[in-house]
Amino acid sequence: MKLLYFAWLKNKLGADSEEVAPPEEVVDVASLLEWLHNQGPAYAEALGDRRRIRVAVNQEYARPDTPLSQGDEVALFPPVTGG
Amino acid sequence: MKLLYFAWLKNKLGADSEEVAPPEEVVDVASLLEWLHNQGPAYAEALGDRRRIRVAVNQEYARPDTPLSQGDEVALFPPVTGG
Amino acid sequence: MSVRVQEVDFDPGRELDRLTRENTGIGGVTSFIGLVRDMAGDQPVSGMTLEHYPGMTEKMLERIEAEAHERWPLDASLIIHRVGPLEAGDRIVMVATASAHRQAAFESCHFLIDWLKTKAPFWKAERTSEGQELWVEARESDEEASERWNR
Amino acid sequence: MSVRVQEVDFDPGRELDRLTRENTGIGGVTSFIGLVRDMAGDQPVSGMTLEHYPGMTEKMLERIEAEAHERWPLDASLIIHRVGPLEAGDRIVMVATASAHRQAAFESCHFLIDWLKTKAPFWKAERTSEGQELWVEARESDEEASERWNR
Repeated sequence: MKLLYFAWLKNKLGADSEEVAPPEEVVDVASLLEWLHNQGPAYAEALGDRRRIRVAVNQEYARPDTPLSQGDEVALFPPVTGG
Repeated sequence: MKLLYFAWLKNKLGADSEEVAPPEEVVDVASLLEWLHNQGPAYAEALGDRRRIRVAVNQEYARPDTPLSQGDEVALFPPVTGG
Repeated sequence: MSVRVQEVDFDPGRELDRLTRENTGIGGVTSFIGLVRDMAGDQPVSGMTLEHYPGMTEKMLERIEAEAHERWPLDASLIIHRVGPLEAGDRIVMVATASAHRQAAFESCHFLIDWLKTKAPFWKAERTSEGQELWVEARESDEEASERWNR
Repeated sequence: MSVRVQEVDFDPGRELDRLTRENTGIGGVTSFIGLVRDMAGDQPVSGMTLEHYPGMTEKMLERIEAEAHERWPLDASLIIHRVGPLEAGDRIVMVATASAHRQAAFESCHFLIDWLKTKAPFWKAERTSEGQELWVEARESDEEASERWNR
């Protein structure tokens, strides 16, 4: 599974993307964030406030119950501020 | 008193302006239109439907009771259609 | 603030540049450009002639522009209206407003063109394909669009 | 319909010309141009960097544009959004819509920028006068402006 990070999530996690292989219990967006949150202090801090995080799966906005597959591209980012 | 005509009023009256010297009873816009209406068939036709006429006195929109003086510039025109 | 009534065409890009130049407090510019359509209802139109009331036109446009500045926090604004003979596709009018805030820019620009259409003394005569010139009748929808800004 | 995401600047006059060229059925064009302001709240800002999500950005912009064409009778539309480093006063974004009717042009243009601001994956980092880059927080007023089009 490919993870992409944007804006301050990228800064806090020190990377703009990474390949991860989450365990079987990661079946949707909520469980992915839960698992990621436990991958170290940087993740714990960056993902501490779930309300500040938006998620897109395969370039579509996703909800906590959006299901995930191994080949998915999952992007984590703060609320957008373009325009 | 100087009268100005615009758009189809100008066409129907065959002039874009004229100098007139209305009688004493012409004291406001309503009485001017009443008097003009009786100045011949072209006036009668052009001014027949008062709802189609707008009036400006000295370049300000006027109402039927707007008072008139001899030196005024009075413009008669249909509702505007710019933009 | 700037109001112009002219026979010649104008350059929208240049006007937009001039409006915002040297003011980096401006966050957004909304503009509207009106063009001569080739149809009036279901009748083909080859062009039109725009008549106006010199003197009163400028006065009314300046007043409408001043009203927009009273109602919204604007950094700059512009009204250009052409007069004389125009062809289908030609620019007739441009209004633009610049503000720190986009909502103010949108509303004030919309206000300018709505009020201009019912208050500025311009009259359009459309040319039919046979070369006849017909004076355009004012539309009630324009009056309604203008009225809503009085609320 | 046209969507572009680019680092280089654009020419608003040229874009407006291209939007309406060879379509004399268009009666009006509304456009909005967003500029980099020199202040963020009460803090001076020297410029900003715009990050985006390549691929998803274009997809979302195209969807927003298609939605505008569903809702209003539009003849043409345009969304250009810049990315990368920008200075105060620089153009960030341009949206424009052309229609036979001005009300449709105004509403759809306003809709485009409101939805873009809350749905298209762009992020601004403002540069302070000391050269520090700070990520801009999303504003609730933008969310509200976007929500009203859901009514």
